[in-house]
Amino acid sequence: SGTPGGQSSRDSDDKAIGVSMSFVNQFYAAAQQGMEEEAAEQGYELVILNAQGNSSTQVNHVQNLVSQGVGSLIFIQLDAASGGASISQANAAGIPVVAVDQVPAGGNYVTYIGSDSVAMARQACDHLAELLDGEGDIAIVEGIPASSTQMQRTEGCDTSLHENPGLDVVSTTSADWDQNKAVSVFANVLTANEDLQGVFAQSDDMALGAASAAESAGRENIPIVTIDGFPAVYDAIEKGHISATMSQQPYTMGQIAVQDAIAAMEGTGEDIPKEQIQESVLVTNENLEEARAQRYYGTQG
Amino acid sequence: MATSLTERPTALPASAIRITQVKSRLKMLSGPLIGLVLLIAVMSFLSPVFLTTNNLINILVQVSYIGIMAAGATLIIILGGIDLSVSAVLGLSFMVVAVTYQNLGWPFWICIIVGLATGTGIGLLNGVLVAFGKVQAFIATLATMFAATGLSLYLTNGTPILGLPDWFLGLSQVRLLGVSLQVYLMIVVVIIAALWLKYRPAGRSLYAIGSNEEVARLSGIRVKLLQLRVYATAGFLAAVAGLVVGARLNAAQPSAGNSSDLLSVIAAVVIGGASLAGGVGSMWGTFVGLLIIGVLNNGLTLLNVSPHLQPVVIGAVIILAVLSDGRLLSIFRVRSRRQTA
Amino acid sequence: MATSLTERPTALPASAIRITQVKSRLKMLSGPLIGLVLLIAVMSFLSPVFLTTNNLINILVQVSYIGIMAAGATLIIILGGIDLSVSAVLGLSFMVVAVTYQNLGWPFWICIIVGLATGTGIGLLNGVLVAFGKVQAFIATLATMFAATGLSLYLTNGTPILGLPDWFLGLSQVRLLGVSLQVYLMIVVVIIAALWLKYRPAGRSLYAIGSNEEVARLSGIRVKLLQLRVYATAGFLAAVAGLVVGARLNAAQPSAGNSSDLLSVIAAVVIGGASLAGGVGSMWGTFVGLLIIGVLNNGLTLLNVSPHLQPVVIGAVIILAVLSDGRLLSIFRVRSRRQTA
Amino acid sequence: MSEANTARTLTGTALTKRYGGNAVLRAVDFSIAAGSVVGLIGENGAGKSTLSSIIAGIKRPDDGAMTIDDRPYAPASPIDALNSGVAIIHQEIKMIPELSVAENMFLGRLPVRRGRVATREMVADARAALADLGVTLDPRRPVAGLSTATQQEIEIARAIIRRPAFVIFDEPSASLGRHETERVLEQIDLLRSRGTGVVYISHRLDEVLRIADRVVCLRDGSKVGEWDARDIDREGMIRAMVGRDLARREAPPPPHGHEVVASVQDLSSSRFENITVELRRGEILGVSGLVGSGRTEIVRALAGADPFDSGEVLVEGAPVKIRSVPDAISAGIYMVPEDRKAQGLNLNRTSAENMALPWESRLVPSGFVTTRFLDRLKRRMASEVDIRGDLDRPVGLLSGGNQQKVLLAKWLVRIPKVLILDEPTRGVDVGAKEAIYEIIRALAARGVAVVVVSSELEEVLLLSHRVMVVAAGRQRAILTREEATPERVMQLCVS
Ligand SMILES: Nc1ncnc2c1ncn2[C@@H]1O[C@H](COP(=O)(O)OP(=O)(O)OP(=O)(O)O)[C@@H](O)[C@H]1O
Ligand SMILES: Nc1ncnc2c1ncn2[C@@H]1O[C@H](COP(=O)(O)OP(=O)(O)OP(=O)(O)O)[C@@H](O)[C@H]1O
Ligand SMILES: [Mg+2]
Ligand SMILES: [Mg+2]
Repeated sequence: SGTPGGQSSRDSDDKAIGVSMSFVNQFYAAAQQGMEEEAAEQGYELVILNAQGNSSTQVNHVQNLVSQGVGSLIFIQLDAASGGASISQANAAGIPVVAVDQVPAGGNYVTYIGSDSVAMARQACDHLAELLDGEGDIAIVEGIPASSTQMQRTEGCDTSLHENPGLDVVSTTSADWDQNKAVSVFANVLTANEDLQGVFAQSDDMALGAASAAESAGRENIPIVTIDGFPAVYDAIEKGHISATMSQQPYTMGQIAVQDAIAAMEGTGEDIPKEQIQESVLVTNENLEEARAQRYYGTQG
Repeated sequence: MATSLTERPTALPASAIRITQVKSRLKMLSGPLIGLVLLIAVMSFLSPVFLTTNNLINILVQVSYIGIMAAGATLIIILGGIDLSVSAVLGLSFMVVAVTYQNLGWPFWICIIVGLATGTGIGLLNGVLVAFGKVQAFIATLATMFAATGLSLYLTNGTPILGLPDWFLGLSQVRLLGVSLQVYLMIVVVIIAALWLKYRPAGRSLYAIGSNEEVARLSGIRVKLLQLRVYATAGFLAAVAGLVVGARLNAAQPSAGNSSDLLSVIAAVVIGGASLAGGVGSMWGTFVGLLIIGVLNNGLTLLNVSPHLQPVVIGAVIILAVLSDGRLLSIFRVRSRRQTA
Repeated sequence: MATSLTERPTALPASAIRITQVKSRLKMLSGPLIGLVLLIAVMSFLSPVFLTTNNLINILVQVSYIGIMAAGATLIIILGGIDLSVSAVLGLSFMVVAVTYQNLGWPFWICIIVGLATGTGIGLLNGVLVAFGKVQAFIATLATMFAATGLSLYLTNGTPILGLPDWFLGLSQVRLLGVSLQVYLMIVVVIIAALWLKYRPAGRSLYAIGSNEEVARLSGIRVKLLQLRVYATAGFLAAVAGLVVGARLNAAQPSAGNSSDLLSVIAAVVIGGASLAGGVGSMWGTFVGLLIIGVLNNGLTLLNVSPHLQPVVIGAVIILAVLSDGRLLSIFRVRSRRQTA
Repeated sequence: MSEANTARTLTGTALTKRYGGNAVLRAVDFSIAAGSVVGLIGENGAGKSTLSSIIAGIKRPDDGAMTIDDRPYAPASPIDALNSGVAIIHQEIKMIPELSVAENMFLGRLPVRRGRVATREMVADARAALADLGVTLDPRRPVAGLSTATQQEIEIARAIIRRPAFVIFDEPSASLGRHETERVLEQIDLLRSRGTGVVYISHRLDEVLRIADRVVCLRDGSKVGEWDARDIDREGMIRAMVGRDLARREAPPPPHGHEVVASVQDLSSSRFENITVELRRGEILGVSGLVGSGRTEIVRALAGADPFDSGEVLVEGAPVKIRSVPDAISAGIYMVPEDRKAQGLNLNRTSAENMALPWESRLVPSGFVTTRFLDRLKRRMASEVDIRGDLDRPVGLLSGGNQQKVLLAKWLVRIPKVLILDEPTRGVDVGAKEAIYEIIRALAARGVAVVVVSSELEEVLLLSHRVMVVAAGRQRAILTREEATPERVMQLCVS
């Protein structure tokens, strides 16, 4: 990895690929790595911008990318508001958009590459229901309220909970995607709920935090199910601290995104499918080694 | 008896005084202004697209909502206060607009009024807490910041509201002479605030209050009333900024009021020469500070600096922009000393 | 020696003076302290598990890293400054520990020293900018905040670093009398800072500097040196807090040290009675403020308040905690007036 | 305001003010008649400022009532008072440095024309009012950077610009030189002739005798005398203020030794040059000069408060490097600065804390400042310097004179080799002034070399063994006590 772009081996009049994302965790680091390595291989320059959780900033970033004339845009939507406004700017300038991770809230895009967040969350909660034989008190640890990811993962799990009426959500809290905050929040959840039997953490960072809180409370046998598939969670699954995660493939997504972005800007992208849902894998202690071998998170994995 | 010997200092001629005034005004601004000019020079040199009309307009567009909030923040900071709630109020007040429009189906212009009233109301609450509750401004506005953030999430349970009337989106989309309306709105707000601060008795009094509240009170300035007015104005302007953001995003996002916006707002004011101790600051300075932030954010994306290194560069440039003042001053000082010697 | 020509005023008896002192100290604290007591009472009433030993220890554990940073922030705020960089420094300095350990393979205790030196160094940079560069503390520390945030992302390109020595994790896992070591660390830091502030000449002179820097300077206090020391101390303590967080997570997260931690740190100090104008504040007050924040966050989760409403409640409680001061005082005042009448 | 201007008499009956149980004003009857000047005298803390604050609507009496021409007068604020035709010139200068001179003069009632502040009219009015006082100053410049004397004149112009019926001058001359004071007195003559009722407060009794028609004396909050000015003399006033006779010591200072304690050689900076002087053990050196001549700058450089460019300072024969205040303190050179509010004391902290501030790091052997240390220091200083007031309360609550004594006590905790006093008796009553003189003489007798900078020439001549005259940053001469006649010094000052 390292700094993106710059030392392109191709003609300098080749247009750069703009990337707008909001960096919060390893998923994005892996996606970034996938993009950078693919771009370096193909000899294209990447301009990566981090909106740092601010919707208006993301819109500004896309505007800047458009005005500096990038050839195509890889877009990871922060939330519905920033999505529509950003993509319509790119559309207006005729810049092809490759959406990653999130389906944009509006505008036209060449393709969407991502995991089905709603389905992943549903599968994760289904797995939790399975572990608990469809019955018991569970807690949900949510991400930053109102971010797209938080809402989809909430929606997916809600569907599953609807089908598993035996599961009783006794606590819903937010730890803002933050591991450290999750330790505190979940320690309090454990205190309040003596009979807690299962946990759905909406991201791996928060699951890791919840696991260490459970460990300090001496209640590490509570099953924790989560989403993302960070390498650290694989280790935790191995140690039995976390039961399962829905592994995504950010590195591959990054690679595909760059390939498609190049194709779209060179005008060879007609046959790119509109939707490229990447398989997400339920990783438990049973299939841990296979999952590791896949290196979903690039060299980090 | 007490014989003392004193003599009038020789009075300076009026022209000399005028020069001193201009100088002292320049001094106050020189840091940020020179910082801005240097920044623009460097950016133009490094990036071929930086100095295009389009890009310069973009910069104005991108800072417009920050600028509207910063106008209010300038008043509050000169007054000796601080408002941490502005960006949260931005989020909440536009959420109120969208909810009354979409969920209650009210005519949109009424929703706008309700939204502006919400912002003004929270500002007023800040003012009441500060002026009558004697709560430190930092705490009072921290509390309303939390409350506003929570309420805007609570209103729709976190779901964004999409779809606003087309005519409203014009605020962001309609252009006059190639510049979108929101920029004019920001400029009008800044100019009105600047004129108010410079020419209205109430505006002048802010400096007195910020510099020494007791003296201001003894001089007959209605300190509390002014505090109320200024905090309410800041709340109102945050709601106006909310409209700008809403029109731009064509959506009301519960997480819209972001703490990084808050930092940009305060940074613009402080980089522009205002002191958080109160009594010092100007709208013009704030505008320069605002442009520094805008140019910096825009320029760094144009230069393709690694996203992780961008904050490092921003930090360094802010310091340089502010320090260029000190250095410049010391050069002046050495010179004038030599001349007197 | 010096003969005086006027007669002695009647001195108050020592006991009366002591009572006045105690009263004035109580007054300063009464707001937050009463707020805390009320909060605890309400929480105990609403939640059966709140008052369990285990939960109370949890609260202390949860605020320990905030408390360590707040000790430094108290010193800075009394001095009349502010430090926005602490939480970013927390993140960066532990990132440095982890990188030197994992990527360079240095012995862990050396890595710890390097990490602490990083934090101290950034604090020192803040101090130099404030004391010698004459940059407003808000701007100087805003800049280093940006820089530190960026650098800790840059160091590993955003990836967390996992795997630290077991003995180090003991900081979070080992318990003495049921309480984990990090809590003792926090308490030791707070006590040392409190003693320094109360009994050491340097600590005591912070109040003088915060009240009036010129008076302090003319009294022979080395103002700049102290500013350097205090900012460096705050940076060092942020690095110590980084160790606590690192031991807790068994990882170095580039996103550790976010702005909500920063707000908690400053809020603890200010709720505890310190004034951002400088010259006022105490370590004991900060500790009370810290507990208010800790109890509030803990209690709201125990009560399963919706995450969307939590900020609203937090905002309201902060205001009530601070206001309870004013009300209480006015009750006292009415009473004592009646007694004199 | 024209209506207010016709008022004839303001009377206060049984005015009483208490702070937490102790009365600072006890049933004082007071009246001001149109076209006359009341001189209000009393020791520091007697209640003069409290009484004037009540009349001017800044404070409210706990008891008693006031009338103007038999109509009740109970101002709720200074603005109320102004609207009833009562203005005050505060003892403490209250200005906003960032605003212009004109804006400061019109603060709280800025004139408006067509929606904006009528700057031109305001500036013209301000200029005219200042010119009346003989001050030429551009009213558009900010107040920041103006000397205390000029600010005091602006305060006066600001008060009388509305042509009030009654004006209270609370120690206007404390920071003025002779010329400025004379101009103020002339202005008061003018006001009187126009039918204004004036209250004039001052510790300079000769001024009071010069201007007042009647004299009122307060002691410990009670009125202890009221005379026609023709029927009272200086000694009578002092007796009334202090409660007994006060011997004035015109005696020469105690003889000094020959040993040189400190010597200053060719000290120069951008504001002064080539200051060379030797200070002997027990010698009192007076420094005289016009306002703005650079006296303060010279002594500040000597005390390490400001940097100097060249020159050398030797203490007891050995050269010392003075780059900061701590350097000067270790060399045994202490300075009592001229502005006690901005440079001398932390007003919101207690007197005891203020006195201990420089010494906590220097006199505490264990390195830990204990309550015992503070208590002992406080008790010792209370016995050495008579301070009226609770030393455990914020020093800002003390009267001006007592604050000055706290400031002096702060620098007497440890006996210096050289003590620099810049305007040591500013705003101090006759009794306290004599006390401070005694302290200075006693220090000299103990071998301390004392440098006294003062705008009161009489004070300099009374105290000093030798007088250094400074003009435009240059040392004009050092006169012996015999040579230093008022005429000679004045001549050198303006040379
Ligand atoms: N706010 C206050 N709280 C408590 N005591 C006060 C307060 N203001 C004044 N005092 C006390 O009231 C007394 C009278 O003070 P005042 O300022 O009227 O004296 P003064 O005669 O003007 O003295 P000076 O000549 O030094 O100016 C003093 O003892 C002072 O300490
Ligand atoms: N050029 C200047 N700009 C701003 N302030 C000045 C300037 N010159 C002098 N002053 C201020 O005017 C005041 C008087 O000047 P200075 O201290 O040199 O004279 P001084 O002889 O000590 O007079 P005094 O003590 O009677 O005021 C000081 O407070 C000083 O700071
Ligand atoms: Mg007085
Ligand atoms: Mg002077």
